[in-house]
Amino acid sequence: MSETIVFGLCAAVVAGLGLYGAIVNPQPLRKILAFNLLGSGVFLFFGVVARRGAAAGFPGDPIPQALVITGVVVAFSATALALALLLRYFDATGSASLRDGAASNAGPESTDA
Amino acid sequence: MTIVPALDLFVAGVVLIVAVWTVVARDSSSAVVGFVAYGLLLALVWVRLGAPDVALTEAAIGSGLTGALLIGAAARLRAGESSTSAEHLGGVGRTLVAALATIVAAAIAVALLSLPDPAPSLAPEAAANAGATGLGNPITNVLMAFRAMDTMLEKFVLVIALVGVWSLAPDGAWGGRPRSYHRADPEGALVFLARVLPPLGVVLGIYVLWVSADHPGGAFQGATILAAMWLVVLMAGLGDVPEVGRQQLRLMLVAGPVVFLIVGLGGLLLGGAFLSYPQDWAKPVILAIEFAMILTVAATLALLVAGPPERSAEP
Amino acid sequence: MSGPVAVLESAGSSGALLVLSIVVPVAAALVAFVAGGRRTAWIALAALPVGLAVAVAIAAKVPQTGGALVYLLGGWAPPLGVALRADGLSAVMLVVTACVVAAIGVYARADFRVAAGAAEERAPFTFWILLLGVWGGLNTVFLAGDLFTLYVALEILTFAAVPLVCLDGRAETLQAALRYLLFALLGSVLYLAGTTLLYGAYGTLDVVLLSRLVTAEPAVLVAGSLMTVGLLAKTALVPLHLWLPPAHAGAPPAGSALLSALVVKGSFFIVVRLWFDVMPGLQSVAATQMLSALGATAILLGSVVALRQERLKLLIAYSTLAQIGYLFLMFALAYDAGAASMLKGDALAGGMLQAMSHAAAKAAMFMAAGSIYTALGHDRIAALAGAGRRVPGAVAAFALGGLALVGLPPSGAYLAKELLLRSAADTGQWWWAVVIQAGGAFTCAYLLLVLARVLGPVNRTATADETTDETATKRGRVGWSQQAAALALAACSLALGLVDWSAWLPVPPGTRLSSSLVDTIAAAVWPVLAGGVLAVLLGRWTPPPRGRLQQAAAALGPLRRAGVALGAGFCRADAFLRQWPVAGLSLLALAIVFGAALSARY
Amino acid sequence: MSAVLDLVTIVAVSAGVFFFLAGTVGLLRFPDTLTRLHALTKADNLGLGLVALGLLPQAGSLQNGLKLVCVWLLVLLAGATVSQLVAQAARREGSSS
Repeated sequence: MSETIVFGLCAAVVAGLGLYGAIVNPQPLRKILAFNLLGSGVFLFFGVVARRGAAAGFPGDPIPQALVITGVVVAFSATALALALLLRYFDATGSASLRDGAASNAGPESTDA
Repeated sequence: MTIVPALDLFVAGVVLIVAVWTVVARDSSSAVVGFVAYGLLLALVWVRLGAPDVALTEAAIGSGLTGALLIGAAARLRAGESSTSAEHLGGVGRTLVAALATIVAAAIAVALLSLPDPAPSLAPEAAANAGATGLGNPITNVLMAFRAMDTMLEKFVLVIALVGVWSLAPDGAWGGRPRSYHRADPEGALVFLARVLPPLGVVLGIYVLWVSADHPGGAFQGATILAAMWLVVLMAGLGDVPEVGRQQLRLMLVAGPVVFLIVGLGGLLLGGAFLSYPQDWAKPVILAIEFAMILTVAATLALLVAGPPERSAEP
Repeated sequence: MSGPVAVLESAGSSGALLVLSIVVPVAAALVAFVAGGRRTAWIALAALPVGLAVAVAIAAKVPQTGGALVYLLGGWAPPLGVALRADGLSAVMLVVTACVVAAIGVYARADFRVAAGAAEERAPFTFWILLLGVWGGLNTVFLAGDLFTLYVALEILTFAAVPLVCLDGRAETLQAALRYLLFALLGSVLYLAGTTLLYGAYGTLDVVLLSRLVTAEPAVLVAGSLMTVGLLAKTALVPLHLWLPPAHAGAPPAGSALLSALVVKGSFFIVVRLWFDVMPGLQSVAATQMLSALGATAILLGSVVALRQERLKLLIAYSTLAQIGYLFLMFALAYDAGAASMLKGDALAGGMLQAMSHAAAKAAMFMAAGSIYTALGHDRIAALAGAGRRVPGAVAAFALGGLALVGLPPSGAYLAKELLLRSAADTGQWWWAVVIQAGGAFTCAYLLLVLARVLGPVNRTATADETTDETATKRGRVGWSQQAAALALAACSLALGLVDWSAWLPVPPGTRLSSSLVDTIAAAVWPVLAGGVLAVLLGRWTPPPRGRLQQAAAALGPLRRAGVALGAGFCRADAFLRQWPVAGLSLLALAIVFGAALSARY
Repeated sequence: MSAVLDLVTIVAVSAGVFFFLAGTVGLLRFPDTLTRLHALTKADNLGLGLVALGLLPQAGSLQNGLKLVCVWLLVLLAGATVSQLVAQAARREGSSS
């Protein structure tokens, strides 16, 4: 069962890296990449949990393994939607910056006394 | 036996190095290439974790199709990358994020290591009920029987995501085709590949579906191969992406979930439960659903990669 | 919903209603997708009454079961299979959702109609399918008894909600949608990480089975904090709200109504499931007080920033921020320190009632704001005068929805406030009573600020501005059906307090408007007065040019300046918190602090 | 007999790994795209071929052996095509700048 410890730790580090990248990287593309990294780390948790539950002649518990397959497809849909949004935004503005454009919310208080 | 943990450690180490690279690499294209490599290495990890079905999925979707999407996006965004200067975080901020992310990762690691031993598992129950479907692959059993609802809803997720992607089209292009790939050199290597590979790929994709009854494989993995074949043909300029307004295309895109729903409601009407299968017909019914699903999933995945319609329907 | 029988057996044929409630919107979306053209809208509109009928039927059945309606999908019992369950909370949320979706459908018919000659248009086609998608996702959230099915439902909800933000394709809405999607994805991955740990610890993801198994182990504490924080990010509780104001304000009116009224309730509902059903005995004083403190912060920040907005839609979006905070006050009140457990009682009932009345009222207000925008060609609050004459129905809907939100009798929010106050008194937590009352006053403040403009005299200078304003060029006509839809929802929200909820919510029978006439009048008057003071001190308004009021304004000078400075400070704080890295840091920090608070129970 | 087959496997796979290593070193160390491709093809064609050859005796059945050969052939096809495309892209980029 040593592989569950090795890959469990590996998965935790990958998830941490994904979190770091998603927060720190300024480009949206890199955030999407980091989200995929984070997601794959979480899927590995499922893999580790499944492996620990190996029984009845199966190399792993099939329930979490099936959940991962569903999860991978959902994560792919998320990536596709996010990239389509990003590309459309880039085409519209020529910039891929996510800085909040609605700065006027906190703008000058000109109408006040 | 000591060689096996050493191998695990080596694989884990390489996975981590490539993962770090995808986060810290200076330019996005390198990071994306790193991510594709990472996905392939991850497939190895999945094999080591006794999950060949997931390994196939990870390699095909997590690395292959996601990689294709990301590479395409990185290439189109390259022009704007240098001008991106938004929401940068200073050194102190980075250190703080790193510290907090480390704490979260450490907490998760502790939680994973503290899980009970022997681990709770549904494997015995899954094995005991495998006879109900007549399928030998436990994962196909979970996806198509025990947790069929999740699988059906996931098809719906794909449709909704595709509608979302299409919603980003310019108004004038509605009903038209997604971005056309420029015509490749007809004598070129890509066109050659696009002529040779798809027949093989289609056979392989259906094979992967067919064996999934008893062996690793499945509708998703097979569908991904089919989608990839279609994308190769499209990229070589040998075919055109269909117009999103086409009724046949739309039928294909919902065939999977619709057949799933019909079978599910049929189960309900025949006195069983929603998404239950008739006792003796379980295997053929499940294979029928999977066949509808492979078409739907393949078309949806390929169109998700192709993006929103950008040209109007008229040539 | 306890007892093995309720978990393992389907409740006969009526359980199939639960399946229908998910299948109707999903199937309608698929059929509408294939049909295309003008048929898309018709199929969606035809599905609305069917879904509403199913929801009502479920709500009628649930009290007879004595617990929950249960349906085992495919005949497979948990833990191997997945069960659908409808308890009282699910039932009321199903009905409210169906009502709001139906009203939004009626309202959107005019905005998302395919032009006579055209075959199919982008915005109508996608809107109707996404509307059904949101609905299907929400129904699954309310019914699924399995944490992973809930994850898939959450993702359906997110993927259907995000494109609604940028249906018009403007650059700023695209940006808002992208920020929304990316942050929501972070939230769902954290939620998923928690489900893994729970499965690893107990070998099941079924809500009821888990509730019998969970004990305070490291894996469960980590799972609990990750899942909670992930869901909070999707609910946009301050300080995780970076995506909400631009997304909710930028969407088309029908989309805003859907997002603000319903979509955020999906993840909120899962938080409730998690804290009250999955791990009620695992919470601590520290964790519940912290969650409610975040809610209080949200009320304060959202309300003050709402008072500073120039545009109506942004004001309503910030009001949503404040109202989301209100929903989280119940957690501290529902925690019984003696039993060391979350109790399903007055506080939970109050919180859910608040969620329901906010859903109806907020949808009405966004729809009304959309009509006002169409009628005037803009939504600048300073130049809203005259809207009352052009779209009286919409203005009435806005006012009634606002009054319902404030919690004037007999609105649902009033009853909710009573229940929350009662539970604050019972548990001796007077500070939450203060927050609850202040929340009502703040709501009243921004309502008064808007109504004063709408009903006030037409400001000549503002009108002159308006003609030069490019946005004002496109004035449109608003049909009566749009105003009627908004008005009907607002009226529903106002009438929610008249219902005896004891069949569905954990309150003693006969709980409805209980107070005497004097109390009722007092309850109506004082938030209005306090709100007026707050509006004068903190609001964005120009002193009247002449007359006696000017002297009053001058006398208020120093106080007013302090209020303006305070408001500006809050706006800066809000802008700071809404930066991506800051929100990300908050996310991580909250996860850690929640973990610590959950484990610091002994 | 099996000892001989195992020896064949060990020798062929080791040789394959050597070519992979050499190809990877070249990929990392060579100065430009074309020379890197040059290095990579060694790994793809020869390295993988040797690994597949080495694994053939271990395949157990004719079917599995055929699958191994198919894998090798498909990688050859894909590798050759992609190398072509990368080289074309490199040439286009080189001439444009």
